[in-house]
Amino acid sequence: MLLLIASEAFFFMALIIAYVYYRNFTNATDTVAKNLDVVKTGIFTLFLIASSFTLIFSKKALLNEKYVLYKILMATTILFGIVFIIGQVNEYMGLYKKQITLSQDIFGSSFFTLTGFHGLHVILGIIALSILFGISFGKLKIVSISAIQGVDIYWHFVDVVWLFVFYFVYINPLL
Amino acid sequence: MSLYIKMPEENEPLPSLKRARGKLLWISSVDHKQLGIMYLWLALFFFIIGGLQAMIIRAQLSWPENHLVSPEMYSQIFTMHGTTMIFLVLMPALIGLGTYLIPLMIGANDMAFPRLNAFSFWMTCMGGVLLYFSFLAGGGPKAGWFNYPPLSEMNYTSTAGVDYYLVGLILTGIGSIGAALNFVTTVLCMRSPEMKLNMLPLFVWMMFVNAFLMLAAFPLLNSGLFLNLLDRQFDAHFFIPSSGGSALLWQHFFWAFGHPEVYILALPAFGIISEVIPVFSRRPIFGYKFVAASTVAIALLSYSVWAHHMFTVGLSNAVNSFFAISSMLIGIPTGLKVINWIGTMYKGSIRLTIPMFFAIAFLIDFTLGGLSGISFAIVPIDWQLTDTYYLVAHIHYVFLGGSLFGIFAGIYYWFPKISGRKLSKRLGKWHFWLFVIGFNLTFFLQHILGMIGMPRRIYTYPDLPYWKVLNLFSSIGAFFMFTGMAVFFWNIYTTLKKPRTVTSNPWNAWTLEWAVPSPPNLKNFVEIPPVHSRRPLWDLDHPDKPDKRLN
Amino acid sequence: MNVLNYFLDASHWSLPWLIGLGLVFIGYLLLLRTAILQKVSFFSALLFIYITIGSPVSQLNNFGLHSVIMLQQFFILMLVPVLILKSLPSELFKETRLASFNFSKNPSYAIVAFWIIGAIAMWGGHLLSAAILSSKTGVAICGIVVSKGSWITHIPGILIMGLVLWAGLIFSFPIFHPDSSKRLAPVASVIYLFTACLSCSLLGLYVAFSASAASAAEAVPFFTTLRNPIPLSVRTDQEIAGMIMWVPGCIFYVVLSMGILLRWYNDPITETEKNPETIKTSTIPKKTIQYGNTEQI
Amino acid sequence: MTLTFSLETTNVELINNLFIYFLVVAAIIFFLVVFYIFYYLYKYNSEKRPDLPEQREGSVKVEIFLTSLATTITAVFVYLTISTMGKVQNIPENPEPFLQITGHQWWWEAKYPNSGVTTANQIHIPVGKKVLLQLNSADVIHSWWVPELGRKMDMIPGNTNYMWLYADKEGEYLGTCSEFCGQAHARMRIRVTAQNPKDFEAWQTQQLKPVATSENSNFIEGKRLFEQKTCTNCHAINGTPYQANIGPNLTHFASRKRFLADMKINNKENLKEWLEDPQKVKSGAHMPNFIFSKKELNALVTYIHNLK
Repeated sequence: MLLLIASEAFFFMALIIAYVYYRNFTNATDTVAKNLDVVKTGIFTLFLIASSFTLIFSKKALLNEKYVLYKILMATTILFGIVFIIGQVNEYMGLYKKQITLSQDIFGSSFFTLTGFHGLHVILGIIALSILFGISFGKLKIVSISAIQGVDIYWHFVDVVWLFVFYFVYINPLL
Repeated sequence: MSLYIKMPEENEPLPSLKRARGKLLWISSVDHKQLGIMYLWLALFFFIIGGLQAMIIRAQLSWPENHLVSPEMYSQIFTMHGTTMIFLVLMPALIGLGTYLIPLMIGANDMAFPRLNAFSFWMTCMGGVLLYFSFLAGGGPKAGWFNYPPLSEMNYTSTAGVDYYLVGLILTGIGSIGAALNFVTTVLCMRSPEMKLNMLPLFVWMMFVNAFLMLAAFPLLNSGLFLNLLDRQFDAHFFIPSSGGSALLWQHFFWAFGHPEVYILALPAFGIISEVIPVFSRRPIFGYKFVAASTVAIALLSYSVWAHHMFTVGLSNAVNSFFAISSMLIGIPTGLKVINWIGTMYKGSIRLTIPMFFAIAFLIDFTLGGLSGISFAIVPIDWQLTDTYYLVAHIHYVFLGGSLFGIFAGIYYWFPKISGRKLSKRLGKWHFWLFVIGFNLTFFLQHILGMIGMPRRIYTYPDLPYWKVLNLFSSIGAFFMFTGMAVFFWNIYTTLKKPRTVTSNPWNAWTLEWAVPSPPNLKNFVEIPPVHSRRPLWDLDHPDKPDKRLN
Repeated sequence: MNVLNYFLDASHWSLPWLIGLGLVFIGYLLLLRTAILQKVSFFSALLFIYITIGSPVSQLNNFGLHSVIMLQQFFILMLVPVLILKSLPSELFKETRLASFNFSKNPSYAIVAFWIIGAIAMWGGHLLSAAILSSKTGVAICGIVVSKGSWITHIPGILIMGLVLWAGLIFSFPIFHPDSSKRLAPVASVIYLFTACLSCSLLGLYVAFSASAASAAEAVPFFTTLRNPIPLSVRTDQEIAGMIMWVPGCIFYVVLSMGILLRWYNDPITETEKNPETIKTSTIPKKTIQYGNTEQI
Repeated sequence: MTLTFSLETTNVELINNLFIYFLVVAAIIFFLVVFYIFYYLYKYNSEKRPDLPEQREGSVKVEIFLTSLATTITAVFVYLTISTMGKVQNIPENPEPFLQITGHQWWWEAKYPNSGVTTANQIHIPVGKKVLLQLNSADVIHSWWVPELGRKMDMIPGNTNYMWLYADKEGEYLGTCSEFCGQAHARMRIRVTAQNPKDFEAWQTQQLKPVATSENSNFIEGKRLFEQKTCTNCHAINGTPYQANIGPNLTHFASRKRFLADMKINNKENLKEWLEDPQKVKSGAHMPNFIFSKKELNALVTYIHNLK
């Protein structure tokens, strides 16, 4: 799992490099950054970070065999993930209303590709978490700790990637 | 007292051919041996297609102003030739050998993730099918195997070929990442308990390092492919300079993948050679640690050399110099390997078998390819000679003289293990001589063609002095290779019809795969010989003078 | 003032530093009992420190040369710490808190923390030095603009160097722990170095490839006068800077990895000596050949 | 870092020298490798030495010696590479090109900014003068390469590259586009004519002459057709309102010896053949097939062939 993550990390690295490349090394003006709502996205970012922590605690709860706590925390994690996705969708809708799309210009292309791929990973993560959550209602003791650990690492990775994306897409243009 | 360690029973029987009858079970099999064989068949199948394409190319170029195929067809053929040979022949062949042999060589009963293994194979297969489906969907890709935008963008290539190329390569890329994941995990977790990581056979060690290379390189390619696909299908602008994109970025992505890819294809071949030469010289490899460490050096350095494919795009001298330095440095570990292989033969007792023939052809031709590679690291020479037939000659010396000869050596070497029958030595010699002579005839002349100014990827050329005769001889060489391959297929065909006669260790080799029957049973090891050095079977055969104990 | 004159000018070679470092070396010789190789490596560590902070190279800093900063960073962060760790006898660390870390036991949090300290030093040290340079000269260095004479100018360069050196020592500690049994396992340390290499590649590439954008914005004539001894254009300067961080940095790590691996291959762990009779056994149970009972190939 | 360019050594000579050094070293290495392989094959053949050889693991000394040898050779070549690079590619800070070449699918546009000459495919340079080339592309990536005049340089859309061009002898130098640029890549050849400065001046003056006129009825008919059949949408003719830059500039077309990127000799038959069916002559070319009648064809050919 760790290796898959490493491999994925390279994938995202390439996408971020593309974004940074276009931002810094070409003379095109950045239309997207001006139209982004940093504060709102910042709040949604907090949700995503919080979900990482809830996941850590839920794992601990599972290890200590506190099943109810585990379920609650897991549900919160999934909920936070969904909130984040809603935030993203909201952002996309806003941009579409302003006529900023994938095919509009180079920043449209790179913004939607980068955040889109990240969103896709978040959704995958939510699905994986939901499966774990769903299983927990049945024969929980068979859910191997390795499955939890895999999803755990994956989710943290998605979070960390988002921090980078957030920095480069949202914060960096403001500096 | 038994020397052998009992292998635990599998707790869950996995689908495979051996469990039931019927050809259909090949599809559902997750046994690493069957998947390895399927990889090899896949590679052979595409090798025929790619080879025929090569024959068309050479026929077209036999004389000036030839009109055998249209320029459009020609673009498709050379693009597909390159793509097929790299992604659908060399990759599956090497991954196939790895899949078949790694568990056997480290004393495991299967790969770490058998289902992922099957998934990887079918992804690769699917990618190949999609690539070739493009011909039915309005024409194959025709922007060269490295698919430089803007030529590969909608404005300049509107047929669907490039889209199939992109999707096909993404799939094979996913397949390769899966295989690499599997290799790493298998080597880390499934080794025989006595085998330490520094006792791995060199082939396994190189596949192991190689897997890391794949894990890091293919995502770069995939992201580039995705971006290009978005460009083509959703009107994004990544690589379209007229609307703010950058044509150079693709080159950076592609070569940041592309150069490691060269080593991804070369390292396993190095591994095969490092197994074959010691066995047939009847001496352990000269300087195991240098051969193994130089592999890691090559792997690490291969990420810092990609811009030598881009010396002519107008990077500044400062950037070019550093890339030149790192590109030349990578020649040192590679050269060290060649020296070690030759050193292994020193004071040996060399048995001239067909695998050894190919290993020697590998040594000589790969040295030539490596040396011409150094000339591309010398920037001014690169400025003059890149993108000419000199380059074509160089990559063929590396990929054929290097990887393919390695694969041939490997196939002749492990064929008894895989099928229980030895390939005919007489036919093998025919194959060897026809192929090697043809290969050198074809491609050595192309060095000269490049120097006198013939660029690559042209479908025809004017009748300039020497061009005609050199091209003609080059084509004749290609015909020799073609005949050689026909002999090879005939050899496989006739051998497979013979009964199985081979003992478990026909070459007197000393790695673990030779401890099991040929072909191995479904469960590889009922019990594993003790492993105390890098040559466990040697220690068993020569208890009076075993190797230095490493555990 | 051409390059040669500049380097030959005695006033550019700092005497106090020379004496200071000389005293340190004498102290080292007197106080510690070490092998020749360790003495050599300590001496070269001091030499590199002197080149970094005492020689004309350090003065070049004042001319706004970005590549010089990178060279200094490379020496101080990567080269010198390894040399120093190699040169110090293990007894010196016996009592310290650092030595209590046993990296072979894989305390992953400590390893990650040490790695991150290295990475922060790599990026942060570079950013900070670039900012200081920018505020000294009033021009943009690698896209970083700090107004001339801002407070940041007053951070002494030596402090940053010291911090970077400290971070470098911390970073290389898991691999060159004076007690070799407490070092990170060989394969793990190769990965440790490789990821660091990746990080320095990214930094180097960023610096090098942002150069073309930087050069477009800069007026050129100003620089040729500013960078008197070594007149490099902004673009070339920055490209060299990035490439220094990248190529020699990575190659250094690759060489280290090679060294570690070479030692590892030859290293028979003695734990199984308890069972020597297996070697003596001479009976080789030849297995009978069994064929698979179904078709294969 | 003062880099001087001496006129005695051209780029090609510098590169050739470097290549010869390389070739010598490479040949020695290759010879040694082959020699030792065959010598060992002969000497240590199992037929001669059937006994089990001594099982040695190798020698660290040999490895270290050879590695340091290789490193030394590499260092020498690094030095040679960097110094030669500096000599071949030393572009000033604010380059003022003598000649601007723009690559198109599949022809070359050449502009001489000093004199204002614009032409296509026919590239003239003065002998004995180091001229600075500016390279651009209008569509996909092309690459400029005239082997006898030195290095190649890619033409990348969105980037501007520079290189020096120097010919020390009069004559015609053949080159080619060397980056795959689409179907007619093979047909994108270069012919550089190096003339002594006097002839070059004469050529430039001739190119700057106003566009030719004639009272010939065929010529006038051809001119009318040229405008009517939308040729002017792509082709420019100086001194007229038509300044499109999609196809080659035809102002002095008849003065060119060859056309279609050095593919065909410029005579009436070839021109006619080309206008009749461009795809048949140069497959993939962007010139549309207008399906002219015989008469129209004659008129157009007369017109174009009088544009001297």
